[in-house]
Amino acid sequence: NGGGDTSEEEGGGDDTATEEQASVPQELKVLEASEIPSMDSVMAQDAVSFTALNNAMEGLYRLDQNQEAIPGMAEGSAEANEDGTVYTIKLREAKWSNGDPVTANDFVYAWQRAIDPETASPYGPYMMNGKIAGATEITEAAAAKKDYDLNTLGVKALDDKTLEVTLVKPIPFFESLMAFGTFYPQNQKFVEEQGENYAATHENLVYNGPFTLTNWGGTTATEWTYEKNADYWDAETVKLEKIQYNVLKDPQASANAFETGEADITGKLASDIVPQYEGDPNLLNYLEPTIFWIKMNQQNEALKNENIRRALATGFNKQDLTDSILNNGSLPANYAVPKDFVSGPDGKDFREVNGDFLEFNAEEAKKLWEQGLKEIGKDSVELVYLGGDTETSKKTDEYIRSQLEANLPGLTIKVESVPFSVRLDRDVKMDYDLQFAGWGPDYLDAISFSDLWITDGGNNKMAYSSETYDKLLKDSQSTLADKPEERFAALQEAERVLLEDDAALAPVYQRSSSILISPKVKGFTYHNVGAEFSYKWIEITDAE
Amino acid sequence: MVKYLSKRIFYMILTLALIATFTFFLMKVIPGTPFSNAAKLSEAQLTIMKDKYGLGEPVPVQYMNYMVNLIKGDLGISFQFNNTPVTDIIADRIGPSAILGFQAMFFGTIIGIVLGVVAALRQNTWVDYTSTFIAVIGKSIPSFVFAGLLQYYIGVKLGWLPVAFWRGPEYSILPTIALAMFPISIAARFVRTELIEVLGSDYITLARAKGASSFDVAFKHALRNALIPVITVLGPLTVSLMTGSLVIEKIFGIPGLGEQFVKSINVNDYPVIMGVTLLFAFLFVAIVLVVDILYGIIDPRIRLAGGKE
Amino acid sequence: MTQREKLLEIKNLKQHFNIGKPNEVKAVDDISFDIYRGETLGLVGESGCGKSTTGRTIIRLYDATGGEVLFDGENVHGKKSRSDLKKFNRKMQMIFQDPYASLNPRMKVSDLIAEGIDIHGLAKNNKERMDRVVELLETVGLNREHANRYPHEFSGGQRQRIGIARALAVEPKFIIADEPISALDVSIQAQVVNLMRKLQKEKGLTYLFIAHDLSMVKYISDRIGVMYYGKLVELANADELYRNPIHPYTQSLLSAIPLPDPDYERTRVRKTYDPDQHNYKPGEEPQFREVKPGHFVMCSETEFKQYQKQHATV
Amino acid sequence: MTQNNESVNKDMFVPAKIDSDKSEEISKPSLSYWQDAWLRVRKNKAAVVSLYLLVFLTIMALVGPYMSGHDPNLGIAKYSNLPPKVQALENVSWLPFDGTLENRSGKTYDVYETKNVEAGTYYWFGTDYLGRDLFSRVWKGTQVSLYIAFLAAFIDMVIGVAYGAISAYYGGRVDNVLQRIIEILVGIPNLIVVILMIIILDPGILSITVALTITGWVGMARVVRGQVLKLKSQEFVLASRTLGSTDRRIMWKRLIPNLVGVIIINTMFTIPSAIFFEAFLSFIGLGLQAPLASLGTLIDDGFKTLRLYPYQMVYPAIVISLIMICFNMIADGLRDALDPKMRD
Amino acid sequence: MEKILEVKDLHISFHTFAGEVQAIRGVNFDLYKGETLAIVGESGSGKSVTTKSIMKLLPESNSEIKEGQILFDGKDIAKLSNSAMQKIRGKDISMIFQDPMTSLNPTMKIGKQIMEPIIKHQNLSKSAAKERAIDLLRLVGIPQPEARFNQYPHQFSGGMRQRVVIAIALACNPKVLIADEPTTALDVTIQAQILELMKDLQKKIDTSIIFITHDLGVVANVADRVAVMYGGKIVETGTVDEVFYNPQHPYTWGLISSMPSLDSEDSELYAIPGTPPDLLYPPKGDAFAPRNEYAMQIDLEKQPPMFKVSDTHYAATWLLHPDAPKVEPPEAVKKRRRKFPEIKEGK
Ligand SMILES: Nc1ncnc2c1ncn2[C@@H]1O[C@H](COP(=O)(O)OP(=O)(O)OP(=O)(O)O)[C@@H](O)[C@H]1O
Ligand SMILES: Nc1ncnc2c1ncn2[C@@H]1O[C@H](COP(=O)(O)OP(=O)(O)OP(=O)(O)O)[C@@H](O)[C@H]1O
Ligand SMILES: [Mg+2]
Ligand SMILES: [Mg+2]
Repeated sequence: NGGGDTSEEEGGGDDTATEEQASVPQELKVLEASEIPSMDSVMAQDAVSFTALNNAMEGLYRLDQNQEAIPGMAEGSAEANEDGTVYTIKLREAKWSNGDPVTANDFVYAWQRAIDPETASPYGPYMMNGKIAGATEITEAAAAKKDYDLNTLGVKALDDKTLEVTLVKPIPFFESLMAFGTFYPQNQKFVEEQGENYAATHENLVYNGPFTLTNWGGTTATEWTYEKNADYWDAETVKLEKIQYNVLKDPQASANAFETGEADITGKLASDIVPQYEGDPNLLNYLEPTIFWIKMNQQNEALKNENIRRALATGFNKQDLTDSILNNGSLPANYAVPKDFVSGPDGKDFREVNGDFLEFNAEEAKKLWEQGLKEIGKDSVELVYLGGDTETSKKTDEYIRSQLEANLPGLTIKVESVPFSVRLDRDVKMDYDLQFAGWGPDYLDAISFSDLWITDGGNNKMAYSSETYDKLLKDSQSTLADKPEERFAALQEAERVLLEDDAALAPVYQRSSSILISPKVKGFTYHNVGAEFSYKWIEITDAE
Repeated sequence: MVKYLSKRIFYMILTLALIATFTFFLMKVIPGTPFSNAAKLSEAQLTIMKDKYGLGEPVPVQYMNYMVNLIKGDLGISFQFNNTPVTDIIADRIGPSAILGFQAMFFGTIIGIVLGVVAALRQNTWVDYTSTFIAVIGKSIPSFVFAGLLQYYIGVKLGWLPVAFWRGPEYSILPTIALAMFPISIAARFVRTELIEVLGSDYITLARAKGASSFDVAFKHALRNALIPVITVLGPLTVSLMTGSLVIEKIFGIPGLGEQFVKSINVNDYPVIMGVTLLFAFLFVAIVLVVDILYGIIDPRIRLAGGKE
Repeated sequence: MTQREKLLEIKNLKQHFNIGKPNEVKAVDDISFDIYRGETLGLVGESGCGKSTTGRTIIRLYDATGGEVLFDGENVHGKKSRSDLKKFNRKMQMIFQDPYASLNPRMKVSDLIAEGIDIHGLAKNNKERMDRVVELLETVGLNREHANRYPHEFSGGQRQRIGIARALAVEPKFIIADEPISALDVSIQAQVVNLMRKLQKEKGLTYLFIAHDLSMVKYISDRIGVMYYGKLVELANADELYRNPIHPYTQSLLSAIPLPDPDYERTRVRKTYDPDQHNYKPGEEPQFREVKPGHFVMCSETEFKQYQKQHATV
Repeated sequence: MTQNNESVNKDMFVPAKIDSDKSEEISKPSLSYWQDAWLRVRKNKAAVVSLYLLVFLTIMALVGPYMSGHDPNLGIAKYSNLPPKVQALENVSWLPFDGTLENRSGKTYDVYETKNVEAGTYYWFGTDYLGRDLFSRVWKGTQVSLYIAFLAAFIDMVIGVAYGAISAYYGGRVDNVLQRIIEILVGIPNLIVVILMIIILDPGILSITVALTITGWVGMARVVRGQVLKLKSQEFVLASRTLGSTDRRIMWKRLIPNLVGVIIINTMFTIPSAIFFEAFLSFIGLGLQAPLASLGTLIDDGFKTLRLYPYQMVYPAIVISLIMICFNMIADGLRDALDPKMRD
Repeated sequence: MEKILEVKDLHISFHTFAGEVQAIRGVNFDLYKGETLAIVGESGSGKSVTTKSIMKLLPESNSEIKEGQILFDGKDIAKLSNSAMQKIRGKDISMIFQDPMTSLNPTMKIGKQIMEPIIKHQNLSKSAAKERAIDLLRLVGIPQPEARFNQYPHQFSGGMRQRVVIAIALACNPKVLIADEPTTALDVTIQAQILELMKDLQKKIDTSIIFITHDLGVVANVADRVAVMYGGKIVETGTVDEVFYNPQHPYTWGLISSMPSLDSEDSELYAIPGTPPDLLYPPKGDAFAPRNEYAMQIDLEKQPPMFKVSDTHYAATWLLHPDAPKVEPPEAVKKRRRKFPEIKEGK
């Protein structure tokens, strides 16, 4: 299709668009796997919402195609004080879609809203506590039913265009943290005007991002549209005129819809579907910084034993799992901090430096196992393996079970596949022996993984406790915060302690995601943290 | 009649209240929290969240609050879709489900009845066996398989009909077919059984003795009398189809209630689960009443107790 | 006749169904009569007039709405213990109308007949039980060979005889036969009637014989009661009733019976009955009165006088 | 009407001896209810074939998992997703048993070769994503499906029959209350109850069975209730009462035996529903726990890769359909055979 | 007299689970214009099967006319196609069934049920058909026919329903009316009304009636001629007087003497012993032989042919064979026979 009318599409652009390029309608059809649960940046808590927000709104910074933070509402880099706890950011001239300017106060307002216990934002406190000054205190005061003052939160508008952020401790990844949806600004006047209705539909929103929602019926809508935001400060870069979204939850159905041309981009494909498209030019495969591992609950007698843990962690063939069973580009994981996620000050990937731990070795594992059994004085062990109820999880669980049982004689594993919420519940109660779980980071720093395993950490929940590990983590967040090399080394050492010394965790694989994307779409961008995709740089070409 | 109806409605309300109570306490027993990222929340924050959604109070108080709100017609607010009232969610979603369910029911029943009638008229011939075969296949192959096959072959391979979404009548054809398999097989089986029985009765012989043709005998005389047990089964089935089939809705990307319901269960969105359950229960008891009234319409002998001519 | 001993006295018996509901039925409405030891009392009337209900209420299948039933002077409708009831169940038995529905299709004939024996523990061991079954089978003209068969293998007449054998198993004094022959073929009716008469003679049984085939009732009964809409309208000696029916309903009923006699049929005239023809004045309650010795009629005072006058001469 | 005067032997006109005992004789051989029903069922070809097929499937469910020599639960990951290959039949080109697949460009290739499968290894129904033998798994799954079906049907029969019988026999208020309870049970979506069951009990066969049982018996209870209502005023029940039978005796010894036909027929219909229900649970992820497989889970798994490896779904689907058809046909046959109206 | 229907050597079998039931084993009879032929006989003797075969209403799946013809209007009904038969049913031949409670469609208004054959066979308009239907209701003595027209069967009493069934049967002035035990389910008083009604209507439209019953009283009341059936055959046929006052077949004797008459005294009733034959295993000789106290050796060997008693009177019993010994019929029969000459005279 296409046709002749070329007049308006690229009007006012300084580009060198040829006749042909302009004749390709800059429209995109995208499949999403879920409705948008929230367009209120303060209330958002899931990838779909953050992705939607990322394309309609903008925070101080934005992640680019290389996962680097680049200025958004901020004008240039943030200025830190000498101990790295106070940042001053200059804002650029930018407008909300209703014409109001974006001011420093918009940030203060949004952040205060996010931390306000009245709002009960799920992500606000999570993202701010322990990072932004005053956040933890507010949450704790509220939980204890005490008074609190939102103005104690470490964010101030020095003037309309200058924002000051006070941190609890230095944060080396400050700019990329600011790209996260929870830290977006909100137009106070508009939000207050709308009250309860704020973000109820596309009409109850104002936008400062590359696109505006033009047809979104609310959280239950299964179709919505983005249109280019002419008021966006960087509108020049934005080529796409329109993005049409549809919700399709069944992965096979998404693939079918893609094949009939109902969509140019699908959501993430289920691993079952990926092999169908092996070698297909439409298939885009990229490694995510999400690792799946088996948590070993050390409250269990047997799992207290290091040899047993090590035997379990090395007793199954990860390569076969990713190659034959998942078969979707995922990588066997012999680590606890993902590949292609963060790199050190020298530009080398975390993985490249730290290498592999706990590699599969059936014979060694068997020896360790027998050794371990001797140590605990048993000749057989039965473990409850808590797994998810998704297809991939079930396959993996089943594979691991059969591998471990075959390689470690005397081991019986009882797999229990439960829905996610149940698994979380049992995780919190530590009601499991082994648990297949995964983790995706919320900000670009190794610590978003390392942090998980500190003693009594909110996500530890497997009774792992190591003084060395705790100290390394503490140092990296305080004394070493402004010493990138040493900090990096400390985090790597922490991983080594966790895996090599303590065999506390049995990593399984690092997930690769796949989507189907039409070759005519150029400039498609995916992200490792926060929002999944950016459409800002997309351009439709007529390459078929 | 009025007396009968008011009595029935009283029982309906009672049943609904009991179901509401029962489901409410069920929700309390189900493990897990409605906060989808509970793993990331600190104790302090969880406390705040629970307070905000009234989950911090003792269960009996929560129950009383819920029931009071229920009487006011307020079903609460969803957890997964923040700030969206459950009534809005249901109102948004019931439409496509109801349309699909109705179409599937309507066409499915008609086709099923025809199959059943034909089978009964040609009992124990190949016609009968074919009809039985279709009916049984319709019942034994899970609907997701049908849906998947239809989508792939008719939608993708042949390109005759859209593969998914909900944008117009033609989008409802494939899901309707997939969904109709069940009513087809149920109706066909029941009609066949009942019709065989009815065809053996005296008044059918008399109708034939009057010179009525086989068609008249089957459709004018017999069918109506065979319908009572059929509607007894199809009534409640209508409710479950119209309140949404999760499988079909998921595969065809239809913004319906069934899929929503299952998702709500998975994420412990109590208010939505309760709301949909009550809607289902309400429709169910209502349809039972409707079916009872239909009995009287189909068969004048069955008069509502206490009802006057 | 008067010195005959009363076995059963039915006093003001009432049986209403669905009391208080719009569809209330007064199936039996205040009837009183006696049954003498060793006699057969016939009960006739049109369908739905309450004959079966009367029988079933007497045997306590229904709890009476009102009135009492004295069996050997003892009220069987008072509250009673289980053992009393059991005793009563042995004295009074029932034969049912439908020989198909009254025998449990899943039971062997021997078990059917022995049901009463089992319940009341009348046989010490299996052999005694079987002997008794065979004896009963022979009493009703069947034989040992039939004991192991199932009801569906028998013809209607045979089944009805099995029903009789079942009733006889507990050696009752009184049997209520609710249309025992109306579902049977003409050629087989006689078998059953003859059997019943034979048993009555041999065992001194008393029958309440319910039917609507009037010629058969007349043949078997000593006295006959005529029911109409829950009420007993006439009661008299069988011959007397046929010769001198007094109540207009009885007259109508008798005139409607076709007889197997073409010649007679060509001349039979039918009388019709209209309940309004009595023209009862308000407050004029018809009552059951003895118009002639042993001949009772439901009538008002005026009618009573008139009937007495009419029939005194006969 | 011609006067027939053909000559007949005069000797024949002597009174015949008619044995009066014989006139009561029953010429038919004595058949119990079940013998009779069996005779009738046997006349119904579809039912008989179904019965044999079902017996065959049941036997296969028992011995099938051991026939191929591959463990149903142990897979070789490298051998995942192999297509079917059968000795001898592999050379018949039009049969799908030669171990080949078509790749995206439409070229057939021998998967066994590409995956370096040891020569002489045959997977009759192919393998699944874990490299497990589908033949063994299908029969193992049949085992589980049949087990679930029968167990569910059994409990359904026990509860449903008792519930329906009590409700109808005692009638009045008892009936009213019991019927209300049914209404409530049906009014709560199955899914909720099932999820709760599976959460409270350990997931697996038992909890599925219990979940099924919670509402599965409602249909049976309704049918039994209807029948008892009809039967309880039958004269044979009255006869039993006049003989002094207790209620309990009447209910269990007199009424229930008369319902056997209806109960069996209904059970035959319950069984496919149970199998289906389990498949449905598998689909929404509440079914059996690995490595147990039922036909439902196999179809579910196979369906996901239908386009790549159609055989993974086809075989279990064929078996489940066969089971369903068989039960339905048998139920039909039984209904015709046990229906009192069809008797002579 | 004009023959309207002729049944010749009819043999009908049913194929059942247990085997072949030879329900009709050679039935012959004629029906004349305007007469009433009563068929009596015991349950299972084949009365209904015979008449249903005339209507071609036997279940197609398991019944088979093995031999014989049913001639109506010169056509053999046994060979007619279904659609041809649909034109005859309800128009030329119509039928009334035993149970008025079940023979009307409970979900259809009375009026519609009567109009159906009228519209189908007489091509009347709806309103004309309605008028005719109301006339018919009036004809069969239903008060307020206009109001009743729109009611459902359950609002009618048994007697009234049977009147409606009669109205339906007579809607097209059929040449033959088959009444299969039309009064068995009714009370004597109502039975009497229905019988009177039928006789009345027969006079008006001059139809021939086949009247099935096993009540000899009813036969005596309605019949011109009588056919007695036993074991799938007609064993005796004659005018009503001949059969009632001069019966020849021992089965007829049994039937007649097992009825108590109102003036019969206390003696024991005559009872035919035994049970009817099982037509799955039809006997070789006379089907009645095993229950016949007059049975001769030949009865066990050979089926008796129809012996002529008079021009109108035939009976199938070897007792009528010239070689047969003379036997004494039961007392009740002898009593009747004594009346016979006098009745013949009176005629
Ligand atoms: N259990 C019951 N509940 C309600 N009404 C009943 C019940 N049993 C009988 N009746 C009604 O009581 C009346 C008398 O019935 P009953 O059976 O005693 O009549 P009947 O004289 O025996 O009639 P039939 O000759 O048809 O057997 C009828 O109107 C019947 O409908
Ligand atoms: N549809 C059928 N299938 C099998 N056998 C049948 C069928 N209809 C009738 N018969 C058999 O044919 C024989 C004659 O039956 P028919 O109904 O004519 O008897 P009938 O004389 O009308 O008896 P009744 O007085 O009981 O009505 C019986 O033995 C019966 O079992
Ligand atoms: Mg009665
Ligand atoms: Mg008949």
